[in-house]
Amino acid sequence: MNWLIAILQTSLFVVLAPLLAGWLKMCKCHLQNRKAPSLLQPYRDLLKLTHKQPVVSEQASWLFIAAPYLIFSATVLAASVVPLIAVNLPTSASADVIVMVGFFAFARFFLALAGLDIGTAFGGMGSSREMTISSLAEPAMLMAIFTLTMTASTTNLSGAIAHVLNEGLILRPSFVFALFALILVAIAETGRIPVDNPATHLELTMIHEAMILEYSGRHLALIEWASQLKLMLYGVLIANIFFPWGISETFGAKDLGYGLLAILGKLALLAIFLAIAETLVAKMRLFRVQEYLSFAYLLGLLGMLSHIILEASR
Amino acid sequence: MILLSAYCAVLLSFASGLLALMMHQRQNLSAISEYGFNTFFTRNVHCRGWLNKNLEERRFPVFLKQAVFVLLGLSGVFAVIAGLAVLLGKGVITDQIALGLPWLPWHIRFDGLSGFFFLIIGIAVCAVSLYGPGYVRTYKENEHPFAALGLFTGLFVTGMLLVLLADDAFMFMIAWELMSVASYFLVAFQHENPANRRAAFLYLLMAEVGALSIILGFGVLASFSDGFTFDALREANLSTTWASIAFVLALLGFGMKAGIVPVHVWLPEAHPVAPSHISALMSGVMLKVALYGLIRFCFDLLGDVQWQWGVVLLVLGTVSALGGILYALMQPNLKRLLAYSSVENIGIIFMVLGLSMIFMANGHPQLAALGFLAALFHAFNHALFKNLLFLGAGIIHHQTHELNIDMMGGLIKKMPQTSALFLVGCMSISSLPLFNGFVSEWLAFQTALQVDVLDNGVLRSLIPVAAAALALTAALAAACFVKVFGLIFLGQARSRNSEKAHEVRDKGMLAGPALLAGLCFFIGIFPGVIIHLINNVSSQLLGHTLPNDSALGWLWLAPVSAEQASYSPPLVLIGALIAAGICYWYLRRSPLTVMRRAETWDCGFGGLTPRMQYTSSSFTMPFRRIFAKTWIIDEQIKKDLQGAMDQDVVAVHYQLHIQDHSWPRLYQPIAQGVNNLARQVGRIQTGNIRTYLGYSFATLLLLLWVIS
Amino acid sequence: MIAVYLVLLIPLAGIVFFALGGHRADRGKLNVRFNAICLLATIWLAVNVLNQGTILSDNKAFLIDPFNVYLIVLTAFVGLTTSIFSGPYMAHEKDLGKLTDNRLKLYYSMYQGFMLAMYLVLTTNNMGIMWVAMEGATLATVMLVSLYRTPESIEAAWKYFILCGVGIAQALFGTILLYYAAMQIGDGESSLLWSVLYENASKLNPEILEIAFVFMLVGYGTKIGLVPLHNWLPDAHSEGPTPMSAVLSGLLLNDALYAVVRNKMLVDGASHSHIAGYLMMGFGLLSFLVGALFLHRQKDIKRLFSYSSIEHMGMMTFAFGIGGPMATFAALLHMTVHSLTKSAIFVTVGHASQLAGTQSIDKIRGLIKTQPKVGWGLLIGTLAIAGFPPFGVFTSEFLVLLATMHSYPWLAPLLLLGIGIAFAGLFRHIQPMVYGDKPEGQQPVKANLWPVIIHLGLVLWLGLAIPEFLANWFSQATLLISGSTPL
Amino acid sequence: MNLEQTDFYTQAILSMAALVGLTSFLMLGQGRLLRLIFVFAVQGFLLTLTTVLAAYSLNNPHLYISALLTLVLKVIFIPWMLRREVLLMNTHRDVQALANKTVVMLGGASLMVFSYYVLHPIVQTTSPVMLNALAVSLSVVLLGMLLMISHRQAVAHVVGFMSIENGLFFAAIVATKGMPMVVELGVAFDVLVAAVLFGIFFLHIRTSIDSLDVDLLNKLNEVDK
Repeated sequence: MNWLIAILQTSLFVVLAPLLAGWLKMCKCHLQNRKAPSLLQPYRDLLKLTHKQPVVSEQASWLFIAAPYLIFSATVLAASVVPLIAVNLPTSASADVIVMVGFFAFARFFLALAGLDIGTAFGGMGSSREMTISSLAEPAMLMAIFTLTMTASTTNLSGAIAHVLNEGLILRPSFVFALFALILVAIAETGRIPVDNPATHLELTMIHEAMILEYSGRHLALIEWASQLKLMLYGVLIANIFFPWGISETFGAKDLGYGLLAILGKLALLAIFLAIAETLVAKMRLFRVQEYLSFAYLLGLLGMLSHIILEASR
Repeated sequence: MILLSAYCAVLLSFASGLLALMMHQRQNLSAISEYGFNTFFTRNVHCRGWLNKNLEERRFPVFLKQAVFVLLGLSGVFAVIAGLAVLLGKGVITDQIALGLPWLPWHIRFDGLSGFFFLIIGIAVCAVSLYGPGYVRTYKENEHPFAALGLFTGLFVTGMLLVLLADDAFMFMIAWELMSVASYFLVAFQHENPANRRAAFLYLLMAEVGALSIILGFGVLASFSDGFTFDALREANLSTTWASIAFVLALLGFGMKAGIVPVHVWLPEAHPVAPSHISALMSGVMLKVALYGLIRFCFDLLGDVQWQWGVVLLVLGTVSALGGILYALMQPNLKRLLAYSSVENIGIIFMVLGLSMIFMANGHPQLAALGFLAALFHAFNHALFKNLLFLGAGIIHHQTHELNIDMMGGLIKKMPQTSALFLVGCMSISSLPLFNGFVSEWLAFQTALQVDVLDNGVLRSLIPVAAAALALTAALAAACFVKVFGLIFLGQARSRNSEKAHEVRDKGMLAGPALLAGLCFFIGIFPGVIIHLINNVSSQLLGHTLPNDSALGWLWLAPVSAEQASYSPPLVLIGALIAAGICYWYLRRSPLTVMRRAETWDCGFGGLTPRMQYTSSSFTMPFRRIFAKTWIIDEQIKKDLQGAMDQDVVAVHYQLHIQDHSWPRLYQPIAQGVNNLARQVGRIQTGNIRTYLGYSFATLLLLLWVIS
Repeated sequence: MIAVYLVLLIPLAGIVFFALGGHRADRGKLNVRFNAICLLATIWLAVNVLNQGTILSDNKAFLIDPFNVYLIVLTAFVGLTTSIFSGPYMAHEKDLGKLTDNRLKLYYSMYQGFMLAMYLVLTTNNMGIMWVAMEGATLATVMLVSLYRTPESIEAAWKYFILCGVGIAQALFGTILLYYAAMQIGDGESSLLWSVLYENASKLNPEILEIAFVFMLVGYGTKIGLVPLHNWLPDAHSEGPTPMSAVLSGLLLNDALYAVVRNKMLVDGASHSHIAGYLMMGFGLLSFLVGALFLHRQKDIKRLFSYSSIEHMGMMTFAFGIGGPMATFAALLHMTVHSLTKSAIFVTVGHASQLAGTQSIDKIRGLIKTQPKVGWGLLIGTLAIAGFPPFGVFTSEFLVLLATMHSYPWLAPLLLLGIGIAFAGLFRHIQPMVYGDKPEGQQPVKANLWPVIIHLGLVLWLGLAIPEFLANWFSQATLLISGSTPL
Repeated sequence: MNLEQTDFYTQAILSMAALVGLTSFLMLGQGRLLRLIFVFAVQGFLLTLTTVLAAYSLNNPHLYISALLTLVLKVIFIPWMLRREVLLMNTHRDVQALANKTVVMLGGASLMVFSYYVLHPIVQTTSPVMLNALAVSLSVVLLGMLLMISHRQAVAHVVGFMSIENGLFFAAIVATKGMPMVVELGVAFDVLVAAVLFGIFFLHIRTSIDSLDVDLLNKLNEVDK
């Protein structure tokens, strides 16, 4: 039963991811006085891509073809770890937050390799930049997450969320720092403005898009889907860790329904904030990203220190 | 029985070395066999025919090389058996050999810790001896005599095994130096290259300094006890100050061998120039022996660890880990890169060991055992994947005659098996889930996160920072190995050599790495196997084990408690298979969407050439900018100008030299100091006999004055 | 007792034989035979001593105790192996036209003369005779140093002669003082006998003895090559024929140290100030460090190794100076392994310089590729002398270090520093010589490398395990010198 | 010490000591080789006299032999040989001006004082006469070294070397009534061989550097040029 719900939750994750992307795009369009595409447009894109005949470069090796599957499944596995509507699911026990970061690293590893596989300058450029940014983002992210896990004294996400939930509303300065750090990291990792622009194909600025330039058809669909999934995943992380209220602790249908509604609401709200931010802020130069990320790291560190000094001092 | 197999391992490796010496003794060997058959085995015609055939002029070298590696492999097998046996038997076996000083025979002690490292060495040696025969075939006998290579390989392995068995300071040092010297000769094996000679000199020099430091460390212990046996040294009753002095000396000595920043410089020089299977042993195994020495010295001989030592290890480890991987990132030479990455991994191990010490000294032996576990586990993993990668690098070098990764590319299509094995190595070392590297790194994080139990505020804030540095290290390692794999195997060939490369024909050369790759994956999925073994070590050494596998069974890894953290690699594997399977099935079901091959899109300019690809230096350019202070960067761009007013750029020359800071900061001043001092001292030898008489006269007067 | 006379008479016969024997082609082999018989005699002597303990001859002229008997055997052994090497070596030198037949005659005759002097130094019971023999050794070798008659060799020989002569004169003054001190307690002419002196050591006036010891130390120290009295040593080693360098380094220095240690035993018996030990430690450490630093600047391969001899003699002097059973044991062991290793190295060095036609380090290249045995011999020998296990030098250095740690821990870092510097100094020169491609036209030479193999084999054996009889021997000698044994 | 109270032998020994010391000083200040050799011969003769004196008064016949040896070697043979060399090589007209003669002489004088200072502990065991004799012989030894340090001619070095031997002999005779016979014969033999070797070396040095100036023998050094 528990396993079933876990699988269900994961599937829900996978299914809802394009919706979040659609909603985000919609909000952005409205903010920028453009006519918005339908909320379901991402689904249509994915469907269309899967039915197209993929064209693969002659230079490509098996790795290029295998990479999308690996990336997608790694991201799905990461998603399965994160509690969406309910905590205490068995999947989250099989892997904790560090493993989740590991899954991201796994996906990124293959994405970067795929970028290098064809042997074009763009692919290499994208891989190089992606690895740079992610290697700076990863410590910042772990710093933020460690703050939480040390508070909850567990690295299990569901355990941590349950801890916050049961503790009730306590204003922790460390959480404020951690939240901001995590948001900054999430923006960098999911390739949003101001770090990367998912809509651009201008060679000097693109990162994520540069790596997947050679993909088409179902391969492209998988990668796109995986990145939508990643966006949602970070959203859920922020929403459920810092504002866990509404998430279900039991597996009754009603509770689960409320959980679903709560997370949908929270994500919708987050997306609006993100859209506003993306509209207001301009993209940064590549080499300012390090400052941005070291700021995130600093926030994470401050969160950690304030946890140690202010909250858990003996 | 267990000890017997350990001895077998030692003797077999020694025998393999001696056998290699027979390379030029074909005549004598055949004479001996003739004599032997005539006198003893007159009837055994079959065997005789076989032997005679092998002793023929043409077949003999091949036969001998194989025989040498068979012996070496057997030694590895025995080492594995002995290691496993002693780990599972949980016993401590001691013995004495009547060698050494008259009042100090060689003391032998075989316990869990030695057993564990026996296991590491055994596996590595097995893989290497599978790989070796194919690899050494290309060496021309008159230029690179196999006798030297085989002899010193055998001695090298013998030395390492003996270090693990030693139970007194004297034998320990002998074995230790045997290991150093033998590997020195291996580094100098292809000595016609100046780089090899330089590396060998540096290596031997640092080995010597390190060994002296270790001797001094033992000396400190010995001056507080009566004797040099480890038993006596354990009894030594040291004040904290003296214990700390001993610790620092041991750290310097063992750290030098292990390659801790800033005393790591020999490592990236020496490892790349040795033959690849030797680099594999040096990087994969010898560094672990240094680690063994440190553990033996600190945890076993010194006994009461201080938390300050832990902090020292933690800081040094962090610096090494970050420094190592940042230096590795910049290297275009594959083996140099791997060597630097060894610095990184050793740094991680030291870091976790430091954590273990801190917990130990603060009275949390359970957590100390956790840290210890993580450290040993990572040591084990590093031995596996670094061996694998070096062997892979050897294959690549063997097939392309290149080590510069800017000259490779596209090998995945030419060498599919090698590339798959190498990919496993890269994934393990980048600590991606499902592979062994991840498990030990996960355990390291778990150890670091237990910081809450400590009372000391400095430690409580220092350790998380170290953990974040560990995260940065891991991410950089991933970037580094994306670069490695991407530039070597993916893309288009960047030189003629790699264009013409093909898969190795020798099955052994693939079997060795395949063994290691298989283990990497197996341990990544079932880490419990190794953890169980290490638990036996830590129960012997620290008196505590982990409470793992009680609540969740063998499937789960829950080092502290199931609530705090858990990881189940088999379930993750199943999940990944399901997810990948579903989408694969779903997407591939339609026959209409069969993949089509087409030319790469070239932005309409036409003709993508391999030179347009990213190179090592361009791949790492962002890192170079961000962490600019870490290196000494010498970047030169020269333009050849031509035409009216020198306006046309004909060619652009780009040069990039990246150097370690430790050279100009640490080593050159020392070298210069010694040279200066020598020059000053040289002035007393004036060549004038009257001056000399004056010295004699002055000495006499001085002494007479002193005496009265 | 006959053995002692045999040991002395055989080389004496050798001198006469070679001096009068006319021109013979097989002198090299005969030289080997003389030395071989002598070695047999010394072994016989050693067996006697091991069985019966200290032997004092009837007329009290000779005293053989465990300390000197082992040096006698060592001397005979190194003398033999070096003579094995010197046969083909000198023949080759003659073929090259560097030597005339007359000089070769002188060489062989003086080789035996030197051996005789060495045996006499070791066997005699009389301090005065010891001095005479020591001076005799200088006189025997001084002509050999200038054997090639090049300006440099004459310069070297002159310096050797004058410095050692003056030095040893001081030792004679010390001897006279000692004699004087001994006369104070009667006994007339026999007062110069070691056997008598040791018995009466505690009665001797310590202050006079200390002054005498200073003269002895400066005097014999010149021969040991202690800094700053060492200046003759590199010159003499580098300019003489290589077999001579081998025996100088392997034997003469040892015997001079033997003389100093004998005197130290006496001083220690008379006074309790340990001043002799401190002086030896100071000189030893200074020589050790300065010798190590000198290694870095050498351009001549034989000079290089002669400085290494200075360094090692310094180490031994230091160890004897520490006193105590372990340090003494270590020093004795070091004496043995150093002689063996250093003479082996000089053998390979001789061949290497014949190969390259020069002694200049910059011009000797690619030895391993040209003649693997010579190259490997030199390399392994250098490793051994630099104190790498499992060679015996390591064992002794290890023990010296530990003894130092035990008694004077603040000196141990200096010692280590010296070892490190010496190591770097040796290897920065050795590596380019042995490794690398061979220069155009470099041809192997005829060489007999058995001495090298035997010596290094023995050193290896001593490093791995000290055989029972040798250990007993050493510990008896240790007992004699330091008053207790490490066993 | 009261000189009047000592016997004739002691007085004679002390006078001899003074004379020997004086000859050493004379040698130290001597720039001309032939005169140097002459003074050396005189020193040798004084030594012979001392030996005879000792032999006579101590009734020690073997000292006569050593007196004879000294006479033959140090008074006749070596000076003759050196003189021959000097004349042969035509260096007898060379005058080597000592760089700072005064300093050297003063140094010599202070060496004498130093010798007394060093040997002072001997007074405890014996008469002050012995101290005087030993101190003089020590200072002869030291002055011999100083002679070698301050002079550049090889011949002067040989003279210095031999004068050191003289000092030693003096000490042996006065303090210990001569060494045992074997030793004395051995030492004499060594001196003889040394003298012969010196002769050979002069020839070699002469042929190789065309001079007997030891400062020119400086090819083997370790100093950076």
